[in-house]
Amino acid sequence: MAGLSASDLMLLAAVLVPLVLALAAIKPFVRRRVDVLLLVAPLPGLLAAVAVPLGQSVLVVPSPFRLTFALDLPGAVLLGGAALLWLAAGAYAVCYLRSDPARGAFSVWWLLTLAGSFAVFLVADVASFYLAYALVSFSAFGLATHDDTVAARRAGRVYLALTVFGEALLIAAFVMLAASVTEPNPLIRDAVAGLPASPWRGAILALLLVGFGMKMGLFPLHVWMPLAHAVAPVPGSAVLSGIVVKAGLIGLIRFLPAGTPWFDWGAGLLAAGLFTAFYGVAIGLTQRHPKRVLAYSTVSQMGVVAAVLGVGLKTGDATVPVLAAFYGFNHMLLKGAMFLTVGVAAACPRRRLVPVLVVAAVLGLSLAGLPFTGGALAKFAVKEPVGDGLAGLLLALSAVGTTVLMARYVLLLADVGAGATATGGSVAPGLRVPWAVLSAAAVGLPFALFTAVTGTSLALLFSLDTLIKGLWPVALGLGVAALIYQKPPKFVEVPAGDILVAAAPLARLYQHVRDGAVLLDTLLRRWSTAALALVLLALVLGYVMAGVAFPPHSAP
Amino acid sequence: MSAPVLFGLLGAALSAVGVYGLMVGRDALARILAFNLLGGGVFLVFGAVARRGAGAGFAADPVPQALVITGIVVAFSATALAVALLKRLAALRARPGAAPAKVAGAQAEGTKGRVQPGGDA
Amino acid sequence: MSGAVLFASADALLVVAVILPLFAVPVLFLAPSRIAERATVVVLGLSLLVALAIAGGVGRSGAAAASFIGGWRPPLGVGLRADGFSAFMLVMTAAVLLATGLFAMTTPGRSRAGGERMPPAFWMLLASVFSALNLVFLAEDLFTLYVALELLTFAAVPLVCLEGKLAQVEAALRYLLFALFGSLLYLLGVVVIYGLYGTLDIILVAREATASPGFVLALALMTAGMMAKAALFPLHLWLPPAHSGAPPAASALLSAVVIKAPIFLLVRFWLDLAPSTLAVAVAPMLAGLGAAAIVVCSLVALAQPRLKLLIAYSTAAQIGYLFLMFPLAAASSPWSALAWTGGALHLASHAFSKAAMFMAAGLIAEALGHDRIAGLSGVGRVVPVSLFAFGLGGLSLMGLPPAGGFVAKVMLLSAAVHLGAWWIAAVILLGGLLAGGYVLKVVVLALQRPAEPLVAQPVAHWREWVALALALVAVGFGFVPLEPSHFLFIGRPASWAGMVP
Amino acid sequence: MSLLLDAILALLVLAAAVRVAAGGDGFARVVAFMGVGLLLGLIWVRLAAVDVALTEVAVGSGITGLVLLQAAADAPLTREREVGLLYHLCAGMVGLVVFAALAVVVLLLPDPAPSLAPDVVRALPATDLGNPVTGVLLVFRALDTLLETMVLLVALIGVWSLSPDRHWRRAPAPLWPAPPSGALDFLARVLVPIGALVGIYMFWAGADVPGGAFQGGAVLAAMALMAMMAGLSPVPAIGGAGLRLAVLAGPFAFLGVGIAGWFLAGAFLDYPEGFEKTVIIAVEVAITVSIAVTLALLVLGPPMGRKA
Repeated sequence: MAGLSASDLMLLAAVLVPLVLALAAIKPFVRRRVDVLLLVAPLPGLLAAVAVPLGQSVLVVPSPFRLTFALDLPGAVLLGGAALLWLAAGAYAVCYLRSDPARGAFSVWWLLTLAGSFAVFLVADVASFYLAYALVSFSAFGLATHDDTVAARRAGRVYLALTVFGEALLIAAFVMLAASVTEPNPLIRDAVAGLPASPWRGAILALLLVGFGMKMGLFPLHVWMPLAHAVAPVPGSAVLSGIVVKAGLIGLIRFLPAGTPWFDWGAGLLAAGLFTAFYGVAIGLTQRHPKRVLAYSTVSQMGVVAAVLGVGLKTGDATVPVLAAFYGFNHMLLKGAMFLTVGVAAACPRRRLVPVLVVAAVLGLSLAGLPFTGGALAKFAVKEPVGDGLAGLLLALSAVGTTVLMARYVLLLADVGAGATATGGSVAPGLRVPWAVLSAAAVGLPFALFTAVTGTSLALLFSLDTLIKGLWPVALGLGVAALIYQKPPKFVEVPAGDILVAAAPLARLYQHVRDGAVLLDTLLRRWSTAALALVLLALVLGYVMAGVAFPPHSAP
Repeated sequence: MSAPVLFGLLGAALSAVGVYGLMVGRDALARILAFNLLGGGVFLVFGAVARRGAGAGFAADPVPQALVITGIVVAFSATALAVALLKRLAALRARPGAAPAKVAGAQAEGTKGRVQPGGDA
Repeated sequence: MSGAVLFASADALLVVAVILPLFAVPVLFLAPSRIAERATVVVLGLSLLVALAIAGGVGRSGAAAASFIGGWRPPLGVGLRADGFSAFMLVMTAAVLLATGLFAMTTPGRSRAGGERMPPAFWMLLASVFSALNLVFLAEDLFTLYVALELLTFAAVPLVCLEGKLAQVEAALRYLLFALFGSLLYLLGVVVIYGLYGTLDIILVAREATASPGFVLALALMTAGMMAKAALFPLHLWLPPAHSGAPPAASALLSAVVIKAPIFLLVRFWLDLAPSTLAVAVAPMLAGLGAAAIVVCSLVALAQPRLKLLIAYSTAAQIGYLFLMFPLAAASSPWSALAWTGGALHLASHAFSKAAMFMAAGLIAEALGHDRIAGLSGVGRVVPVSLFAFGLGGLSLMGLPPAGGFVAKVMLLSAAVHLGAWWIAAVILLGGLLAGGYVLKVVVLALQRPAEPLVAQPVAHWREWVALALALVAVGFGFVPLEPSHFLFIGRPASWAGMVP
Repeated sequence: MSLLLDAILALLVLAAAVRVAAGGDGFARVVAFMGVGLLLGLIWVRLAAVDVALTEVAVGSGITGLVLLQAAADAPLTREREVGLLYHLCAGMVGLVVFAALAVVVLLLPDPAPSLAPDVVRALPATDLGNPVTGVLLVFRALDTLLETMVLLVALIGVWSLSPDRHWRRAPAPLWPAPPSGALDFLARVLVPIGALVGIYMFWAGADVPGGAFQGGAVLAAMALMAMMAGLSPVPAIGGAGLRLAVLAGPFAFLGVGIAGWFLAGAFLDYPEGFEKTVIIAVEVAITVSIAVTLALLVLGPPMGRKA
């Protein structure tokens, strides 16, 4: 432990500082300083992402625990983006929750989720990853259900149920994965290296894909996302949709074996991702609240990322994970900014609404990949490995869908703004400034990172071919949107969580099973049954043993 | 057949009767009695074992004898505690306003649907 | 030979562990209750030190400690023996019981907030339970174990009905009678063993034991008897009403440690006493019952309307994990050691988390005046520390990191995967899901905003912190390395060789 | 010939046992059970275990019967649901299987039988005792006996715990609230002193011939109960220091001797060389007193709230 370098310390601080702050928040006088808590907590993470050299790793606790922190390129990209969003959303939350009596509790959940999200991007050993993943998953429950409405409670229940389920799948996968290594707690890298040779590789991959796919909102495990993201307070939604879902992304990046082609599984993931990308758009279009539209957009975008990762798995292309992380980074900031926009619009006097809508439109178009925006860079980056085939076409078409969905978002935002009762001169600076900074960063920052991450020159982006490839989906999307929205559409709003209604038979089955267990238990708790069972048990035990001790064929 | 074998078999029979009584006993007294029968049977088997172990100048192995004496006292303690509980239970059930025995029994057994165990908090 | 030196030796400590708690009884019998209460807590504390000293001695020497009562060696005499597993159980028990004592104690300096002072009987029974448990963990003689188990039962049963309510007396009587049924089946097995081998010493019997009809029947009877006392499904009829009806301090010690004594003995019987061919044959059956316990009792726990009943059913379910361990631990494979460690760890982390949960539930009930789950909405605002303790305990039950239950689950899962016991792995995972269901159901409700303002009685903070401390220990087990523990295997396989009377 | 007698004895026991298990009136069942106990006493004599026979008659049948008789009237209040005929049949079959399994095991017990008798013979001279059973109880397996006294003590605490804390200085209810009749009074006046003498002799003789602390204590307890029933002596309040010390005397004197053994003889529950018999007799005195008092108190039950 001796001789920690400055870089090591920065990595540690990224996770420890928010945890210590959360612990300190037990004391009421600390809890009251929400502003300090929320603004200080993400800073070490930001510092680590920027200042720590890539490849740095620190063994925090030696073997057999092997708690290890390490920074690699995908981790750094996501960590940096997350830290920025946490900072902006935190600043926003300080103002947003100013009059909320329960803001102290909210900030504790916030800090725990933040620590967990940083840890997921940083830890390098299997057990710590599981811990970090559980921390971010369960703490996010507190953010989502902060408003404690009926809808929030339902969303919380669904979220928890799926989270617990996902944890069970992942622990099964991790245990099988670690079986190939002699270390009790291997590094993720070492464990994954043994995956192709594992006798259970199919089962492990399936469990990983379902477990992480659930967090990313892949169809049909996306049901919790529109519920949870829409009911949280605005800054909460921003980090849930922006950052928490990326825990699933980093999971797939870390645990899918890079460089080994797995055609079937890759194709499967690609298909699931593409389907989800369109499905999210389709359901999102029917929504009547901008936050739910955004949540479905997240479903759709994570489908795109999953499809990209699927291509990587299919072809064994080892560069894909970094590109997916870059796409995730872009989505992180954009989606965060768009959620904050909803809050700003709601607080905005009607006459000042237009600039807000313009920003929202730029953010939306960036998400769709409009050239000269950050989003175009992300789309370009992932188009490379996907290629120009059917998958490439579908990916482009999904951008069309995104454009239409974003148009819907801006229109709904206008309604929200128009219906807002805000009076006074302008939006409070506490909301406006973080929002504006984040929006600018979302559109601009990808330019700064692009070359470093992809190793491609920016100039390539401005070739005519690329511009056209980037422009036509957006243009087509806008055209379609114009057609659809000429008059207010008559979509029937699909209830958030859509196919969750299909789970009703499942719930009934559970009820029956539970009632059956209760009935069985009532029967077994009668003295007569239990006494008979006790004696029978003794006899059966004796019989079983006798069967082994005196095999029939050896009987005289 | 020698006496130890005969009484060993009697011990087995007494144990079986005790086990049967414990299974079919409807009230606590029946169960306590059956428990004592089973105990008597177990001790008797032990007595047969002791008698078979006669030797070295002793008519029976003294160790099992000592253990049976201990066992009888322990069984008595159990009986005393069980009877005290039985009497307290009966007193509580006989109290005006207490749930009658039948209902309390039914509550412990459950009927249809979602009957929950336990009683009032 | 100098008695004073002997007194402090590791071997003599075994006897001290058994008799020290008993000295609280005359004090309680003769002295005013407040002084006696303090004295008992001091005795509990000293007993923890003794247990730690034994564990330290065993760990340092790397060999089991033994003591022969009166200097008489088996087969004529009775021997006490502490190997790594025994020492582990001693320390765990002492820690839980000390915490129980602190929880039940009158708050220092003022009268206890809320409920009344615990009656002197509670303290006497607590001390007796302690002594009996230590004896169960140390004795190598089957008949001494019988007496120890009866002492344990007679001390535990009255704890259930200290408040004298109808349902509690009902539960206590049922508990007593079923436990007695089990004891006599056990004793019948012991008698048969004496008839076969002329000794009751586990080590000596194990040396001679072969799969004869008599030995098979004896093992079956002893196993069934212990299962009845351990409330293994489908023999759990007495557990939910007894554990849920008792006062919180009593529930905590019943669910956390008393239930572990017969399970400890089952482990001894099947891993030390029985020939391994028999163990391998019976283990799947034990595991099957364990699996049924996990599934059925967890489901029933989910349907409970009252918090203490929910926790009691959770105990009935968690017992199942310890039985799931048998086929894994009985297999002759390098992974058995891991399963074994996982089982022991599960046993310990369950003890601490369950004690914490029962105490927390008691405090919640004390604050609200009821423990109906439907009425728990918002209780987190009233007794946050208790709720936190409940949640941390629940974390361990769910098998989530960083709690002890997580490490135990991973060990058992790893062993199951390596040994190809897929159904066991599936049950472990399903059990975690169901535990998540019943724990989170309570925690989520407690975190909600109450529908109407809660009227709550104050509870002693002191006791909330005791519950939290226990829960934190359960979490602390999560920092045990994920590999077989050497300590647990000290002194195995059991033998008297080299032990001087 | 004696085998025929034994067989008749066995059949009688079995018949009485079946009567006990068959159900019906509580009193009749308890009386049948006491009959089983007395017959078992005879059988123990036939098995050359006179110490056990005495214990069985005094404790297993006598005092236990006394306790059970008190429960007979209350039993119907603890009744649970009826079980069907099918269940009875199942239980009967299971009982038969249990019998068959045990019978096989009894018949297959090894020959020659393993026994610790030679070990006891070898070790007994060191204890200076004549009765090997007492030797096993108080020397070789003294731990069991110590625990057994603790078991009685804990059972008593358990019984008392059924009364609320505030009743802990009061007296248990009298066994039979009816006023003592002249006959009982006379019987008691004659029997109690004789019985007490028998009890004391049994314990005293126990060192060398059959008898001992448990048997003697049980007889003394029975005499004390009889005296109380006849009104010769009041039911004592359980709060008295003397009574409580008497309850504690046995287990804790034993425990004290055990600890002294560490210093004087080098092992817990070892007796100092040359003084074995003296110390053992002293321990037995204390145990006998405690057993007598504890057994009587266990029969009397929890304090009921009447101030004595």
